[in-house]
Amino acid sequence: MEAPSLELPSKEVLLKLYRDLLTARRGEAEIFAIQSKATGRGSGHRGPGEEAIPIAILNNLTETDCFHPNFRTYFCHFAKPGFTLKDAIAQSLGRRSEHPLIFTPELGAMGSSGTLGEASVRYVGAAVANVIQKTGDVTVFIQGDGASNRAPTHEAMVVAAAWQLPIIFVIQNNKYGMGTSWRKSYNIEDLSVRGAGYGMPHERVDGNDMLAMYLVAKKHIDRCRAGGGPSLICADTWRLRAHYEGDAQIYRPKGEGQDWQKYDPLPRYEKQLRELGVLSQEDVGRLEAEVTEEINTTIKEVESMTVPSSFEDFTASAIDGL
Amino acid sequence: MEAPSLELPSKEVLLKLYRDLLTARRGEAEIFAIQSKATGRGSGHRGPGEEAIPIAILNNLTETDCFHPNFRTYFCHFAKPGFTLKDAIAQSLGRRSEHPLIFTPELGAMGSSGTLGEASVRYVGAAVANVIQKTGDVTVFIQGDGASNRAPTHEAMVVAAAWQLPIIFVIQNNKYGMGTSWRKSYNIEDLSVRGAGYGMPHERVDGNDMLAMYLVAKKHIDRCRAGGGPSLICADTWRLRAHYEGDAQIYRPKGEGQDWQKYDPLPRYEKQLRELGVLSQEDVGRLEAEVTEEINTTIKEVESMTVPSSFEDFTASAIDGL
Amino acid sequence: MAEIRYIEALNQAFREEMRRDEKVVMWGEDIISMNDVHGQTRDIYDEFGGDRIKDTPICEQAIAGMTIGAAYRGLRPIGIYMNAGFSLCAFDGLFLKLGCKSVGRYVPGDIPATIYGVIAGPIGDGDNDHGMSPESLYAHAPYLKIVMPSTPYDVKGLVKSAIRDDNPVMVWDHAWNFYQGHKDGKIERMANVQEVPEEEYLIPLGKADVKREGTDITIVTYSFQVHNALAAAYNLAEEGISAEVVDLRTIVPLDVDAIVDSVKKTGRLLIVHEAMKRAGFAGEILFRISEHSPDLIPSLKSPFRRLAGWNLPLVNRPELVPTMGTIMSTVKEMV
Amino acid sequence: MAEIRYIEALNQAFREEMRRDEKVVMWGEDIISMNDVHGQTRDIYDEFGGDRIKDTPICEQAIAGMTIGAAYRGLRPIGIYMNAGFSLCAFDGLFLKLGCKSVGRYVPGDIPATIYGVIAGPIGDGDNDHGMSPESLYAHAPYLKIVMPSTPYDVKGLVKSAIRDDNPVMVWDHAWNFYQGHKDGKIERMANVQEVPEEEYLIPLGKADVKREGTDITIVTYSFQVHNALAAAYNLAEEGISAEVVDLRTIVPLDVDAIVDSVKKTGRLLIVHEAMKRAGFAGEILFRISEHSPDLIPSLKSPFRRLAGWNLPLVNRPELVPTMGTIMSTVKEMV
Ligand SMILES: Cc1ncc(C[n+]2csc(CCOP(=O)(O)OP(=O)(O)O)c2C)c(N)n1
Ligand SMILES: Cc1ncc(C[n+]2csc(CCOP(=O)(O)OP(=O)(O)O)c2C)c(N)n1
Ligand SMILES: [Mg+2]
Ligand SMILES: [Mg+2]
Repeated sequence: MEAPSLELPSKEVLLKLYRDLLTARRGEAEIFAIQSKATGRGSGHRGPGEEAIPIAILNNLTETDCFHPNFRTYFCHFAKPGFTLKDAIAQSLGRRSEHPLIFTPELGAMGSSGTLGEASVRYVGAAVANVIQKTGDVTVFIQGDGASNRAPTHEAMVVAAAWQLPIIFVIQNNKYGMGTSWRKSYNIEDLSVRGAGYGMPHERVDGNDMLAMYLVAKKHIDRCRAGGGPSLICADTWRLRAHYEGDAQIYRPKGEGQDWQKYDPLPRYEKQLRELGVLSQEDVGRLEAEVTEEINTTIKEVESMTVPSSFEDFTASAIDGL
Repeated sequence: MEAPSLELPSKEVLLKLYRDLLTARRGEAEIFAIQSKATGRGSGHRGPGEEAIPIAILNNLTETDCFHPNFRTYFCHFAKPGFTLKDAIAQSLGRRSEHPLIFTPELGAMGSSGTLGEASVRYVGAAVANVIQKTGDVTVFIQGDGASNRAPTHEAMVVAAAWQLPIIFVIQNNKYGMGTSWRKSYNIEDLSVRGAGYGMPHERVDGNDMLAMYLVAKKHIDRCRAGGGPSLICADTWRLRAHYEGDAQIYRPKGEGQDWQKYDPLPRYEKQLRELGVLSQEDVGRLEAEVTEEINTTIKEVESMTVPSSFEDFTASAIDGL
Repeated sequence: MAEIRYIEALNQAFREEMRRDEKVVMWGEDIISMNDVHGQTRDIYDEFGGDRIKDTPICEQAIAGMTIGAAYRGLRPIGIYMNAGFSLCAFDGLFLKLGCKSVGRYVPGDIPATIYGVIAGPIGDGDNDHGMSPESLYAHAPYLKIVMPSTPYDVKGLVKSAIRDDNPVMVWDHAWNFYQGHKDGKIERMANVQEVPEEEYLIPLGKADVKREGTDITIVTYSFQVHNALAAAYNLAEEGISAEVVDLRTIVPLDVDAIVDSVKKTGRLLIVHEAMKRAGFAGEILFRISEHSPDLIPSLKSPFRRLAGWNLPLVNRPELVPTMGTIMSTVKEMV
Repeated sequence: MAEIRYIEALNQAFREEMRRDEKVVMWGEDIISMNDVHGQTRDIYDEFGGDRIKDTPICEQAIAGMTIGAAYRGLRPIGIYMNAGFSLCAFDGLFLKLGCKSVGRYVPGDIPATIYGVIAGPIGDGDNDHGMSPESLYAHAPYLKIVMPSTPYDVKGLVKSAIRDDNPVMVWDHAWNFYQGHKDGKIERMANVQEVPEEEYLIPLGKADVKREGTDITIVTYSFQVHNALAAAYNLAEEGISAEVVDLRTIVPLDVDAIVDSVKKTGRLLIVHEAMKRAGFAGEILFRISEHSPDLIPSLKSPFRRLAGWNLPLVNRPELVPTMGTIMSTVKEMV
């Protein structure tokens, strides 16, 4: 892995990254708790430990840039300029905010895909539209290591490279696709090398190192925005939890990856900031309190929104009747 | 491009390669002439100038190895051990020989695909079957540079690499996919680099240099047969003719690639062999005569075969009636 | 009014819409370099330049995805498939994403995307991938309007409407329309020419057109089979059988009213399509008639029938799809 | 005879065939590591080892292609899709290559390949890609036999026949069968259990099964909807309506004789399927009845009807597919 450039971001940015990371971690946990209570069982695909990747990227984007998160760290999408924590919580709790995370094209969110990988070619389409309409926006498309093996990813990169589109592909490499480990899926560790096959700049980065991730993201996004064309980043991380909550993880050797707790980006980044003298013990306490307060207030606000009964709109959308 | 190992093949092999190349060149031209006369128009996708790639590979394969040619140099398939010139001519003239080139699985021919690229995953399946059944056979899958951009190619390589299958992928890079040139399709010249992204050995070779092509093919096939897993070869060549005969080539800058005539593998290899002292002027004349004679005799033989009216078999194959 | 060929009318439709709205763009394989093989996209690059028309690498899935994504981001793109069958390489994108529009759990807003592709039919060097008619597959998706024209006038008016539609529309165009058509009881080369108004016109999606009136039997069909049906009807008339030919023009939405009106008049129904018979679109037409007018089917003078592509891959044998001859003989069995 | 659950019967089918013939192999995503999510492939790795069962990377197109290619090269492979809808990512391979078997211009010999996948239905976190029923699409291909079981006894006998078949067979299995079934007029959790013979048995592909006899109306259905139909029939009986439930079990080949026999007896026909209505398989059933017995449809006591998934993406709303309730109310309108 190439060492990232050492130009440190401003203190303001450093703290914003920390606050976003904290919000993502606490917010997602809170939402999960609410959902489990509601359904009587924990479910869902959780991504604690992987949030630094989207958070670092999102802090380099503008309101009109396009962005696709990996489904596992979907909640982090709140950090996209233009979106708010309320949007993320509303999405999670089945309410409809002004800007649904899942689909607000003017803020660069054009949906995901139930079939992994397919969205890649759609975001390439967004990048083409951005070029033709000279919006100056860049697109960042994140997906998992597993999804990156799917066919559409290839065509997405072929076209992006051939047309030198302003799009950055990111592989959030947590080493697992459901129960299938990287050992069964690749004969290579650094998936970013795939970029070379398209003539794209490519880079591997420790996705659990917030600062490194931020600097690498910034470098690629700046380059892309300046007209430098597409690139591929492989951000290494680790799936701390099961594929979905409740999955017994029979496929994981006992104790595998226990030590990854120590690479958890939250305490790690906190330590880094304290060493840099940017964050004090008091700041940490204050920010915890602030973030918790914001999450709780927002959840209350969202819970008071009515559950949209858009089923009528939905059925009305049929062509030629139901 | 890496210089191929300098270990020369035996004189016998050198001459066999020459004879096959000559047979491919003359045979395909003869078939084309017959077809044009029959239909009143020249048509078909012709591949003179690209034959060294399949010929070099086929001379490294056994009867039971699996092989998929690029459609453009389909005729060269006669050089696969187990198949004969008669099979290739019968296939071209709509007769059915004992071993149809297009589909004789026991000789490793499992069809092509009207949709480019799809066959790649099928030949991976053949490679899996060869492993499970411990046949020891290798599989060589050739397709064009254009087809290599199609989605299935990616999944084929992902699985081949993950499972370390005995399969070699070859890109017959003639720089064009129909009317679309490499300038519009890639941001890279050496397509073999794509292999690196799967952790596969990969190599670029001058596909119009018969000797180099043979040595590179041999190296990879030997390696693969010895259990070394998959690899990717990009063999550079040039489409001397139009995409299909009759296509006006409005997409090609006038005079583009005229100089490629001088890389034509046939005269080039001939010269090489003469310099090596393996082939004399008289040999050339004799071989021309022999090959022409063989082609003409075989054509006559094939033309006397009845055109199969397998339409009844075909309609009988429907499930639940027509 | 000038008499023009089908391919010319289609080319005019593309160009007029691109002039009218700079958001209209198109991409596909060899649509610049080889004018999309048949000449559909001739001169578009020269007039509009490389921002508006693009040759893609051989990437059918990217063509689908880009068309959807660019539509979301404000363009009005046309994704072009050299052959309709190749679109099956992008079936996930086209059927599940464009056709079902379920982005997560929400139904998004409009998608002004057009998908265009050519059905080659059982041609010389055809095989199923190149030749097949895919409409019965796509009609199964909730949100895909499907246009299948037969004449120069229709293709121009329909394609313009397709491009302007704010929802996904597929145009599956039969290559045989480009080169031949019905004339005086025969299918003749270069016969599919027509006078087409110089002033702009649109044909609404979902309106069938009675291409020939008759009283004894209704032949419901679309795409190139309209020509076979017209040729059959022409010759049947000489034998005293009066066949009405209803050209659906779009199969989704389906103009059930027009079909029912015709069948009520003639009392007999034959549905003809080139797509393979099993699970083909004929079944949908029949159910829709019955759901519209439950008493009509039991009252028919003879049982309804369908004539469709055989349940076989489309190799190079013209008898695999309906012809003037098989339409005629089927009608004679029914009347 | 032991009473076993559906998933157990399915697992037995796989294991018995793998024991019987060492050429039987299977691959799919997480079929070892997660027992194919529902437990279908439990213990297979332990018994047969890594040559006979393989976890693939997330490569749906490779699953299709490998299944075809390995079948050509002498194995009898089963390609497994975690969700039936994911198979649409490999539609070119499955529909055009496996389903049309046109390799160049020749029709090759037999392909002993089985494709298996799970329909999730309109479940909790379902969306169309996971939930959809794909059979109406694949039925349009010439060479795909399609199996859609409903009970433990059937799934075991049918899957064993599918694996032994020398031609391609698709098994689209409904996940709801794994967890619930009809019992005494209700759909109950864990009710889809049955006594299954210990000795080997096969169920031929193409034979329907009358799951309940009746005299007033024939409900033709398959897959999980059989349970809804049985529950409806049970309750209708209490209201004096006698409904016959014909479980097709395979839709290709279609047992037209069985359908016609039943409809002749009852004089009424309702076709029920979960797949979306437009261009859904019901149309094919209707045409096949008519082609078999042209006089039957006009003689029905009330017009034939269909009840199918709405023409909408399958979001998390159970009313999007037929239920016991909608079957009952439709029958009551018809009788
Ligand atoms: C085409 C397709 N195949 C399979 C699945 C089922 N599936 C959902 S998530 C998942 C694993 C994805 O792994 P990865 O992309 O690495 O993301 P991660 O879960 O590790 O964040 C799979 C196989 C799917 N949704 N779509
Ligand atoms: C999926 C698909 N897309 C497009 C085509 C049409 N087509 C046939 S040959 C060809 C060009 C192939 O180029 P390449 O693979 O480089 O082979 P070459 O012709 O150069 O030998 C194209 C686009 C096709 N057959 N299948
Ligand atoms: Mg992963
Ligand atoms: Mg080429």
